Amino acid sequence: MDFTEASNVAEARILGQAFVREHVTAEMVRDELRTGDGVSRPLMEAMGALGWIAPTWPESEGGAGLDQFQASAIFNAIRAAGGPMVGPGTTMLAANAIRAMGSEELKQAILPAVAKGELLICLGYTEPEGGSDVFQCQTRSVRDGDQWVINGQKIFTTYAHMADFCFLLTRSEPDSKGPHGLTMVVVPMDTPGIEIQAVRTMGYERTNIVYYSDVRVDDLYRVGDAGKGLHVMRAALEAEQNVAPSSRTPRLSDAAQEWALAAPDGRGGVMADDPVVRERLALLAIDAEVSDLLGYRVAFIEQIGGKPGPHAALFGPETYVKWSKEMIDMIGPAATIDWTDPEAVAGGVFEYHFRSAVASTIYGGSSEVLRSLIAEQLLGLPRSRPKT
Amino acid sequence: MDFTEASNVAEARILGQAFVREHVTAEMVRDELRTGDGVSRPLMEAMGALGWIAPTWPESEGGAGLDQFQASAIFNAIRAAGGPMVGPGTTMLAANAIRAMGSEELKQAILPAVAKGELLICLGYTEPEGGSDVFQCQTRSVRDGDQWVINGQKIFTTYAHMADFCFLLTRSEPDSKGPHGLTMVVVPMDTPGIEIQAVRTMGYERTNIVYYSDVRVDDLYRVGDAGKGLHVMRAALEAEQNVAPSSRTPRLSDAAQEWALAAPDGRGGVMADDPVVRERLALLAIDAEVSDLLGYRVAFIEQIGGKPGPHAALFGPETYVKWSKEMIDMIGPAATIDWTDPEAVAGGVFEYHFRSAVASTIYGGSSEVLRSLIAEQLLGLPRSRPKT
Amino acid sequence: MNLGLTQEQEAVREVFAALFAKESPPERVRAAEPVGHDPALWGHLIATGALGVAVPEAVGGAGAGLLEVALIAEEAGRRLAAVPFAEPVSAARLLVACGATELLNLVLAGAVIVSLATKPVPLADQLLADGAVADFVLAFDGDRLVAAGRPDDVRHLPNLGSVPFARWQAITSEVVLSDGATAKRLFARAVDEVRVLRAAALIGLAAQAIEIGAAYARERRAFTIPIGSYQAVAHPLADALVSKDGGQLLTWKACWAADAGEPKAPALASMAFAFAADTAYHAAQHSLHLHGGYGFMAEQDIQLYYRRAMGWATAFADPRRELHVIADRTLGPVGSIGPQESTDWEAG
Amino acid sequence: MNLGLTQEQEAVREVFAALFAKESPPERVRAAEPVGHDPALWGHLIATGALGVAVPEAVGGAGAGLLEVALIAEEAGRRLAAVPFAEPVSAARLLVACGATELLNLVLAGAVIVSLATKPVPLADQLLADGAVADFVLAFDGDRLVAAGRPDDVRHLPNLGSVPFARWQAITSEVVLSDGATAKRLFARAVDEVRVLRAAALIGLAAQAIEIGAAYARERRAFTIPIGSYQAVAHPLADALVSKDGGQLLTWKACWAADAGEPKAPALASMAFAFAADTAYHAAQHSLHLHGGYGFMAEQDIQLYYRRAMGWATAFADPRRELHVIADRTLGPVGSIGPQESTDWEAG
Repeated sequence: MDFTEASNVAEARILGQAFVREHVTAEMVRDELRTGDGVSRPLMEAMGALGWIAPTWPESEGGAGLDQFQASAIFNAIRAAGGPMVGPGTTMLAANAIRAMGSEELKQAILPAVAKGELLICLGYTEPEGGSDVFQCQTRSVRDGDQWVINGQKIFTTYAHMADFCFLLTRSEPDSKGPHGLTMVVVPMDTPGIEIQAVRTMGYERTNIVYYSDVRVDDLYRVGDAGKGLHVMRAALEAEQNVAPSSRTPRLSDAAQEWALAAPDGRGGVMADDPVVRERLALLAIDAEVSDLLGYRVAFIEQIGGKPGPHAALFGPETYVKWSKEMIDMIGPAATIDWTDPEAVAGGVFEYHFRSAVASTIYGGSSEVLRSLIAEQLLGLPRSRPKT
Repeated sequence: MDFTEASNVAEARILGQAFVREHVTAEMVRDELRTGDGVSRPLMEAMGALGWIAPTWPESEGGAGLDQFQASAIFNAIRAAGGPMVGPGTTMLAANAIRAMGSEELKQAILPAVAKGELLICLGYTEPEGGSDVFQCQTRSVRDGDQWVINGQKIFTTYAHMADFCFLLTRSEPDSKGPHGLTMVVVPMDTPGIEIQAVRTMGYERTNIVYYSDVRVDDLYRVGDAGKGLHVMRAALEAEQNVAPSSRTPRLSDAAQEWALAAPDGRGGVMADDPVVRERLALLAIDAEVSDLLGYRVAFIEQIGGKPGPHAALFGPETYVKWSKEMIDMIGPAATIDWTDPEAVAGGVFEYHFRSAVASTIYGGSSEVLRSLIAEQLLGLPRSRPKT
Repeated sequence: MNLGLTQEQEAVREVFAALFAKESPPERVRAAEPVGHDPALWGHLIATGALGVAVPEAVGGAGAGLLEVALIAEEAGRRLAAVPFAEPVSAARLLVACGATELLNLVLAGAVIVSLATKPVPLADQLLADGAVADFVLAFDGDRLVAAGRPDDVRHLPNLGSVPFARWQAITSEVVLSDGATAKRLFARAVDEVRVLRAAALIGLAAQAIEIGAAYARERRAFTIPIGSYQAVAHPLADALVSKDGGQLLTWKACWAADAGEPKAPALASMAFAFAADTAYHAAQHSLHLHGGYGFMAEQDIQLYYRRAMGWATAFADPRRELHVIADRTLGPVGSIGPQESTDWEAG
Repeated sequence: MNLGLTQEQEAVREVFAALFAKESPPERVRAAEPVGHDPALWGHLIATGALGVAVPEAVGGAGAGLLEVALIAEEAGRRLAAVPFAEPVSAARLLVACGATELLNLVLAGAVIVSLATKPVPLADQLLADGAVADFVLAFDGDRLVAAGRPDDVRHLPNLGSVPFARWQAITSEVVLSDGATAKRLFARAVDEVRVLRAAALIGLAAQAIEIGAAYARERRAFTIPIGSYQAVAHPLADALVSKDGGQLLTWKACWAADAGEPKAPALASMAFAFAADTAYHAAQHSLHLHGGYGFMAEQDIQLYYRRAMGWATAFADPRRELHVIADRTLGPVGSIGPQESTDWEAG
């Protein structure tokens, strides 16, 4: 057992931090806060030049041949500096599925450009009625000669307005239900018939509703076999090459400690001297440590070929929500002033965390779905929701 | 709006406290801790002599003609002193149902003696397989001439070994299911065929499993119509004359404050000076206040003919469990020493509360069943469990 | 013991419930978001005499008590009314107590907005909850209670809960209203009134957040059945309802105690605030969460409630620090207590 | 970063899992309840050399580290082993550090039980976790570290968690092992080892409590379906499992840090204790609760777990007060920190 950072991981982290100083500008961070796009094209290209968009792919494929821990160290360094990483991270989910299940022709058309940071792929899974249950998919795809004709509507398609492709879940078998009869298509976003409507969120993020009306796509863009969309989605989720986002709880903990150690308490000391602050920072520090450990646990268990379960995906966001609230209580009303005002505490980071945190208990699988998975798969309890 | 104790309630409380000084002896309290019976015959007789077993019944029926608030004040005074009140309280559930639904002959046979404190009636609802779902009842009753022949098994029949009667839920219609086809019988406990097996609990309480083998009971002892046991149970639960037990959270709060204000902190002050103690006592004081208010709310809404919902039955026990744990954390290991040792903090009251509290989130309807009731009846949400 | 509202109180509640339903629908709340102030709604409040409900008749008010204004605050909270209320009501009563009838008359006429700085520290050090919209702020510096006039340059500080926060660095005028022990006592009472009125607003907020969540849970389906069938959705909502009903009673009791001059009034005021803050946050948080991905869309009303549950509470105090206020008021201040004799134990 | 156990560590775990499964089944735990000590089981522990696993080979131990004994403590916790362990293991290592090999030899031979008084206050003021069964207690009075001999009259104090509590009012012998700064440092390290080993035992307890609860939830039916189908039953059990797995990693990291001499070791030790105490309580509480009325029947095993989850944690410390220890170790002691320069913000 060894909890030290491996020397090659430390190197990766240091490289990441150096990259940040050069490429993650204050302007880029502000732009991201203002637009909520989750994407910076210059950042992606700079990452691509180093093989860091697909860091776990071999160099021969445009990656950097790094392991999970090294890749995480780099991504975390960029995230911690406020570099928008939703775009590259999400693009790689689709790219890894294409890499695993796509035709040679499709791989050639997409993957090298992805690795260079030139292509942005958004995810078209969720529909207005479906929510957590993506297999309620009603977006239709109909084969017509060498093409597919797509009609339907997707929601929560983050950065659709900037993407080159959408990794789209469609129902190709009209009478099928649930996870059967689905086909995955990677749709060029400049195809006629696609209409994008912006959706603003309270977390400073922009997402979109995307309407597909008689959108015609070459069969070249089908990913995996027709009717086997379920397997392709699984390949996307389970690819070893995915770099899991790390918990934000430790970053909240760091920011709060930094505040407490610097903020004067008006009696000649600092806020870190206040018992009400100390107790909360101690509890938060524990949750931060456990969040990190559960994250390492995922990487470790996957590395040895096991199934880690969604512990980290549950614990990280749940503690993040809890503490994003408690930190505002602790710091006081000045922590609610947003980043646009110079009086904002720590540049508005606590207000930002509070606004963003709640989404994290939904996006990566709602906490309720994750608890049910743990109960069923790890504790052997019966299913608590109807099968679809 | 007026939250002051009405003068007639204050009088009742003062009478109750005077009664305690005379009748609730240290020996009685110790005996109860030792046996866990929940019953003291001398206490019941002393209460009966004042009409206090059935305080809300008119004097002409052996009661004291008091209102809910007065009756609560008296019962609380006796409970606070450690007088065993499970017996009288439970007996009255059955007695109120008999009063509402029983034949004249049965009422004459039972009620005057109940009011005098001479009769003790236990409850035979729950069966080993049924748990919270008492309508899974499998104890059979078969009419045979003027008698009923009863076979079956009940569990959690507290003080069965001391009771004169058992208010017993039976299935009289062989093919019936769920809440239908049930008949309520009040069974004399000296009838041949009844066997009682003691069950010890971690809460210092004794309860029992009761086996009924060809137990023959006169039809006189049927309560309400045959097959209408559901209505009789409802009458028992909903009788206006029931005196709801008050939350123990306020008593825990009082005991903890008393400890904190007296226990030396080793620096010349008391434990109530410690911030870690203060914060917890403040939160507990809020929960105690809210528990009390939700209890008054039940009495008040019932008095004006409304349905209060099970708020108090949920909030009181849940906070009681939470704080019975926190108070031991706060006081330290000496709080876990039990009442048999002179070193026990406050006579072992905190250890006692910890052991007893968990049962309170089950006995009066499990917290989960109560939350489902609130969700369904007050929030209009769909049912979350199969109908039986 | 009587937990019922009088007919008059029910009438107050109904009138203001109707007013806020009409004049503070979600689109108005959104329109007022930048600063968190809706002047038209404020005009209606002035016109109905809401600020004077708890001001004696002799000086132009309706002569009712804190309970009646708490009922108004609760209805305001239910509709997220973008108007200052807790501090101005408390400030108006403070003006009465100080005999500052001239300023009071301007307040009741709607000519000026007078708020309260709730911390006993220099005014310039405070983030004022109504700073962006108030004309005067009543402040206590540890000795003197003053009415301070709005500075020329007030910058609104944009924030999570759309609270009209601002700092007042340089004031334009200052009138001393009271000093010494009297000032201290009056200020403490005024702050306790803010506690209770903020509690009432948070309870109203919680009530509506629960209703929004329950309505969504009845309709929205996941895995073929309404999400309200899932205990993970339904049970926290039930807990929220119990907290809301309990918190409402606690707030009412705190009002009653203040109106009746009960010694427990200050303790109850701080309890009501701490409990209501917790109740509102959890109700809004769960209700938002059960909306799934829709919960944080700007167009959904529930996110308005979620942000204010946090913003309205923190605008007054950290609920955790408030526990120490409760401890001071129930146990006595630290060091004030000598070891006492323990009495007999009480079982069960 | 390697979170795996070595083959040797896996072997330690398996051996002791088998030992406790065989020698500490629920009936033995119950039989040992009055005092909380099972001398036969203790004999097995001595025979397997468990107390010396983390003692250097040169002085008769197995030369392994804290991690290996934590694995044993975890298995002991899983079966509620009625033997002292955390304090005696720590005490044995403290004897090594003080060069008290004579007493150490008696310990490893099973001739005496030596425990540790974990508070830096006079011995007579402490409730000793192993006081009813120990022959010697190592104690630190702020200056001297001594080995105190058992008084002639020791009364066991019956308690919730069947901890062999006793007070030692008058000791029969006293040998000074160390003093001054060295004593202080050694004592602090020893107490941290107790933290970690108590954490490990609580994690094992939690693991088994979850298994008992899950087994019951799979079988028991309510309203016609297994209770494990209800999210109100299943979800808190899932949370408990996540806490248990997280707490186990945290405890292992604390062991690794102590064994590796990492500066973060003391902070991690106190974090592990606080988190494990919370984890064990909630796991046992929910698991007991889901048993419905059966949960508090004396004959059910889950109540044994519930009572020890509380008793074992409080025997060492209040988890809330432990947070202040963590704060001392992560933020520095109160007053030690001057105001610092804030650095740039970090978004998202």
